[in-house]
Amino acid sequence: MSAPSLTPEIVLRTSPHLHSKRSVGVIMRNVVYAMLPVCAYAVYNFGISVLALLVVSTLSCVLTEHMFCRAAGRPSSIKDSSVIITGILLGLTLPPGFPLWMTAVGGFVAVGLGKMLFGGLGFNVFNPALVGRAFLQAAFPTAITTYTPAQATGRFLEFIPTSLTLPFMQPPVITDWVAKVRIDAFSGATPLTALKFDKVTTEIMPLFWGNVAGSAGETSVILILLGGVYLVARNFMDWRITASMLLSAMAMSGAFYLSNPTAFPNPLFMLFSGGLMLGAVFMATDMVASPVTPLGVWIYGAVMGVMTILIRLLGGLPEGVMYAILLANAVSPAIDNLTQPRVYGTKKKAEAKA
Amino acid sequence: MSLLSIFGGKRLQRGVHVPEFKEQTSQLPIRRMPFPPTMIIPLSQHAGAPAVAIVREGQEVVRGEPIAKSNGFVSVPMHAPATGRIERIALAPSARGELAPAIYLTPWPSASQEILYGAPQDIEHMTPEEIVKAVQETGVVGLGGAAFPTHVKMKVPEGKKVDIVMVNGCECEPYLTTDHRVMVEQPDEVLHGARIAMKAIGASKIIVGVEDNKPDAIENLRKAAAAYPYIAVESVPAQYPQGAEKMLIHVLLGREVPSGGLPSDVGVAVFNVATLAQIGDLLPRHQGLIERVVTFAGPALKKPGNYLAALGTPLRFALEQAGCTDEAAGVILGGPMMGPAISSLDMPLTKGVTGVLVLTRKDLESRNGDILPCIRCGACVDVCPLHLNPSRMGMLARKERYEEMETDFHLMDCFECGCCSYVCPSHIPLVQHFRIAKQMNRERKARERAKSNA
Amino acid sequence: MNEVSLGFIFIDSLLINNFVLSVFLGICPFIGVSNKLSTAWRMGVSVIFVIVVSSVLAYGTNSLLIAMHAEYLRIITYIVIIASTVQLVEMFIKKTSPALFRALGIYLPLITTNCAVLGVALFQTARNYSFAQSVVFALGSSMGFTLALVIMSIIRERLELSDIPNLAKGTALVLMIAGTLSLAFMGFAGMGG
Amino acid sequence: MGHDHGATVSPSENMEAFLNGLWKQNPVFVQVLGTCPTMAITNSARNAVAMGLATLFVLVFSNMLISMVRRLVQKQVRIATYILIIATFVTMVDYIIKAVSIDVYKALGPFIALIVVNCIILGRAEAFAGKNPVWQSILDGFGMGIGFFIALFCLGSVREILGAGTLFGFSLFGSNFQPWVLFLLPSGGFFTLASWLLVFAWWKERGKAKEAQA
Amino acid sequence: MNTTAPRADMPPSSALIKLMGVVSLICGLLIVTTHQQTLAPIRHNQEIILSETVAELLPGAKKQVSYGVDASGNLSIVEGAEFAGPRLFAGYDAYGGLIGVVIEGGERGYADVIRAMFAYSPQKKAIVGFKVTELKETPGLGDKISSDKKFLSNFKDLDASLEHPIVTVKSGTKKNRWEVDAISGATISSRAVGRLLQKSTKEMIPVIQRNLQRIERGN
Repeated sequence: MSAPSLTPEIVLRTSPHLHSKRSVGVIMRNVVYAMLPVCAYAVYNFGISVLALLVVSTLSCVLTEHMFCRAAGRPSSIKDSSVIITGILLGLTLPPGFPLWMTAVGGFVAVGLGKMLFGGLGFNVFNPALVGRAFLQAAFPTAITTYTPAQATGRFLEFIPTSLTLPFMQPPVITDWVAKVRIDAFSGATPLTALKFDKVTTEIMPLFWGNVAGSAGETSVILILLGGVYLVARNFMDWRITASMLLSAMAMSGAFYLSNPTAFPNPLFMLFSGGLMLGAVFMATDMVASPVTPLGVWIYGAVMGVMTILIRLLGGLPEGVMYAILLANAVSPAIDNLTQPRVYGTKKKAEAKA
Repeated sequence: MSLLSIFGGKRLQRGVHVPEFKEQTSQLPIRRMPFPPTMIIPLSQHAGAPAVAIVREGQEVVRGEPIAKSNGFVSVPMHAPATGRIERIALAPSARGELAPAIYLTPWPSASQEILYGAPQDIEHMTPEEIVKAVQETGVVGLGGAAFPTHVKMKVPEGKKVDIVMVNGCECEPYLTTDHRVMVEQPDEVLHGARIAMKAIGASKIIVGVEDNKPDAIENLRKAAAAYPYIAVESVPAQYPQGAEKMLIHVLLGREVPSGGLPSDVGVAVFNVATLAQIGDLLPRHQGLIERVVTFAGPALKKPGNYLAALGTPLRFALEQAGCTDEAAGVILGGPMMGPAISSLDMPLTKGVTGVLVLTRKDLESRNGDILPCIRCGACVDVCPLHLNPSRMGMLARKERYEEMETDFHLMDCFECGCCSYVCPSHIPLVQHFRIAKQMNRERKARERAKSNA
Repeated sequence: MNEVSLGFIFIDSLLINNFVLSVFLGICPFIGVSNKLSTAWRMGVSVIFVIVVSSVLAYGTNSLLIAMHAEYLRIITYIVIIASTVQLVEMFIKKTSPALFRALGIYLPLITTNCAVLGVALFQTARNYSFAQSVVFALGSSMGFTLALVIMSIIRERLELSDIPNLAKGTALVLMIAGTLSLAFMGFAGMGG
Repeated sequence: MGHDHGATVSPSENMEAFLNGLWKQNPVFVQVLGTCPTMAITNSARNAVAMGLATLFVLVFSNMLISMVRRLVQKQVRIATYILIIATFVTMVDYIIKAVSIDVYKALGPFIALIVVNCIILGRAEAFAGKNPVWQSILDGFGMGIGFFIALFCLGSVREILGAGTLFGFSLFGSNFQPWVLFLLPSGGFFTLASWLLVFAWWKERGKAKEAQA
Repeated sequence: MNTTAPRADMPPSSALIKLMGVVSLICGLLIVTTHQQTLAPIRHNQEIILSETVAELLPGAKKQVSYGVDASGNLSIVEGAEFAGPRLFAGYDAYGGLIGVVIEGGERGYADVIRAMFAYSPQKKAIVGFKVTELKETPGLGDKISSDKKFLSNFKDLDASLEHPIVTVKSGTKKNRWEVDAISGATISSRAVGRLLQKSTKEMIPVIQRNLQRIERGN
């Protein structure tokens, strides 16, 4: 029974002396876990090209972060796993046969421009993966809109010819190759391009399960939702943003549909097609680029949902999720400023003035 | 924010669920702790002006005898915790780390330690002013940790009307079970104290708020309250920091204490259960506060429990009594969320000490982790009971923009409950940042004042 | 002669071909005044005011020049008009609202060399806009300028709390963000038609 | 009125006036002025060169004329006079380009007229030509103009090479090269200028580090 | 620009006005000289570009006549580069025979308005040539409408008899003479071209038909 010898380094800490088990590393790792089923399905759906795509995008992101940290003389920050999320997300948003060299460029831009120039984790204004993708979309508009059919024959043995394009070279034209490998009922057109340019609405069930053409990871609604449910259940994700984005997208497209059911697709199709699910679950919820206030996250989600539908139905592009999220990122600090919660015991501005 | 919180009800909407760790001591009855060889009674154990010693070195005192008198209205007297001899009046270590004047008392080992001071008082025929004065004479202060003189709360400021006496039995901090045991073992004293407070204040209703993780306390209080139709015992779902008075008022009454204001601004006076129990016990006999219940808990103790300890018992002695093991690495006064860690065991137990927590190195390291930049997850914003924006304030603090924190983000409203630090996945020491910011702002203002005066 | 609808002109100049992010007009004030929201906002409001007024004046002047077959004086007259508009606006505000003048005072003279103002006048002439089209175009593009300015200023206020690498501090990062914003604004392409 | 020494100016001072704009005070990379045309019309090297020459022309002549009349100009009408003179030369350049090549004229569009509000020109008029003798002012105009020209060319060539795989319209990498369309778009303008600024910042930093070592 | 009232420390306003007068005089002189000197070459350049375009669209045309079209659809011979309204350009071979008429059109594309000129043959009642004169479409994608050979081959012989409106169809699905086969990946710009042709033919072909005899005569 002796009195304790108190070690100063510990005793000088201030309260609180308890801490929840939730840490940045844990959150980030769990987001990665939640994306793994989506990745696995993407590989199953499109073959080894997607495997290579995901590996290249992740590696290029991780290497870029490592390099930037080295150059700045800081300890490498790849440990916190956030850069892996960026890498996987970038890969999942690209077409399955996207040339690997372009993917590497995208990874470099995503992390270099989208994250490290702002000071690294926690300071980026835009979602890094989407910065990378937007860059690629603007730089290589043809390659990024070249989709290949799902469930192609021999997809586990053979790369999509465009994947292995030499650096700085144009990818080959693959019309003939697509005709050769495609199975009946699977077209190379994504549901949204089919809608935009041919006014053809895809059925809901294939969209739900995911055996349609599209960007590598955006096709399977069910797996994306499962990942989201896992994250929400473990409190690693802000469900309000996802809910707000999906609800507002639904309401917006519902309004269009009701105004003219022949010209506009039904809301469920809008919800399940394209990158909306992937964006709403894994990208819109990127904590760093979203507001922190309780009201702000709802508004933020609504901005994205509404913008997505407006771009899809009124704009020149078939898909608008990426732009919607980037635009919302841009106004996120503004939303944050405008929705500061009313502090307990203080009056609302209007009341205070009165 | 959890999905469940959309559903309302009478509960704290913000805050956190912290692990309770209360099972270690919650069922252990209050035991008396032996007298130490020397007692140290600091003259400032309460908020307000320190008391003034009225004894000389070498003087012999009787248990319960006043040894220091109050110095002004916001101040309370001290009473001798044991019969013995005043050794000296000198500096002693305090919880804040600095040295403060204290009375050193050596109890007579052979004395009977009977309380010979005090005489019965007829409370029923006392005026509110008389009650307030009598409460001041007992030296009772807020025993929930704040140590604010209780009689000051009982004096309603001019122009305000207080209609409700709220009894705070939440005890939301992990580990602590002091109030719990008091409610279980002394429900009548608690309610008596509350009725005295009601009379002094001129209120008409008493609401007792107890968290639902103390069913036995609720049961005993309800039994005791059955005779009084104006007393309501409410059970509220456990959530930290419900024990903060502003929070409890909001949960039970839906009233918001204005920023920078007091509960009396919304017609409420809040008292801790242990405080009321002492008043209910001491006032009728006109005696002084000389001991209190302290929870000794933590994995590094072999004999944890709720001890009725004489005020002035040195911590080292108390920990030996509670069976402190070699694993002990840190000692915290109060709960783990708000209590300060102390650097010296030579300081005594004072009126404001609710518990003593002895943690092992392992417990303390659970908090360890690299401090990363804020990832703006918003967890702190979701849990802040005052709806502040700790995320933004933390970022401002990193850039030393302290003034902005106060003018734009209500820094001064923060009562350092620690919820934000608790949930922060980046391990940012937010509360510490805020404390520093408040301190810097105070110093800046003092400098400015000095400058404008000069 | 130009048949483009007013609604399209507005959306086009506000978002699709935003003056700052896509046409590169008014970049200097965009970089210079965007470090604080309050200043950005005031600058933006002043610019809207000046652009609309000078657009109306430029429309009238241009008709006059065409009637006089003196198109070669266009650049000179436009720049004179803008300079005097700024002066007039300044005097007008000073008379009517001293408070507003105190808020905007230092920004007004800066507007003379804001190429967005001259840009609006020149573009509306080059595109043969009618009077109504010109006014809508002036409104849209000046509001687009303000929009970009305000968004950028809020982002920059947030960047002040970040650990930006020394190398990227200042204009380089502002331009990078503007480039990313410009990418994001590409999403508006094709709208409003 | 500044340090007006009259006619006797040493050759080294002349040289300094010239080199200043070229490098130490490069209007685009160091002072970040005239950014609008720098990004707007640099999606090809040809446009960049045309714009650079046009600006050079206006800079040199307006500097010259302003320096010539500088003793007559009262401060109340100083800015007005400067703008009038600059607008004159801009109008001239506008017509000259139109006469030389309609293609270039179309590509540059209203940006020729917008040279009037290029802050470099009014800036040099205020800071230099209004206070210095004619010969030095001309040299200063040349220095700044060529500095601006170099900056435009740096941007224009990078954007054309990456964005189209060509330089002045000549294919550089063969037909199979994948152009990075982005660099021809507005965002590419922002990114390219930002990258150049980063390169210059890095260069400066390195120079400082070396100096510190030495 | 604003000459303020003279104060004690100010030079007399007459001096200011004199100075401004002198400067204005120099400036005016410079501008007018330039304008005069460049007038001819500019006109010349514009004419050359116009006539080159017309010649490209109507191979073999040795002589060109430009018509302006007024609001009621009447023609008048104009200087091509000068006229601001809608214009028609007729092209004749060495023997004076009408080869075709070039029509101008504009339509909003993906990024901005696309302007184009196309050749109409009154005999074939078909479009026989097409050239984009102004576009800001996405480089490498939308701008293919001015360069893609397969796309441009649509306009070698495109039915413009007005019995069927000209429409753009999905890449590779052209079945009829009045359909334009879109460029895959640049559907929006391709569609804009279709709309442009549809609109301009609807407006201008009746005018040409009505005035055909006059156009054939070339007066």
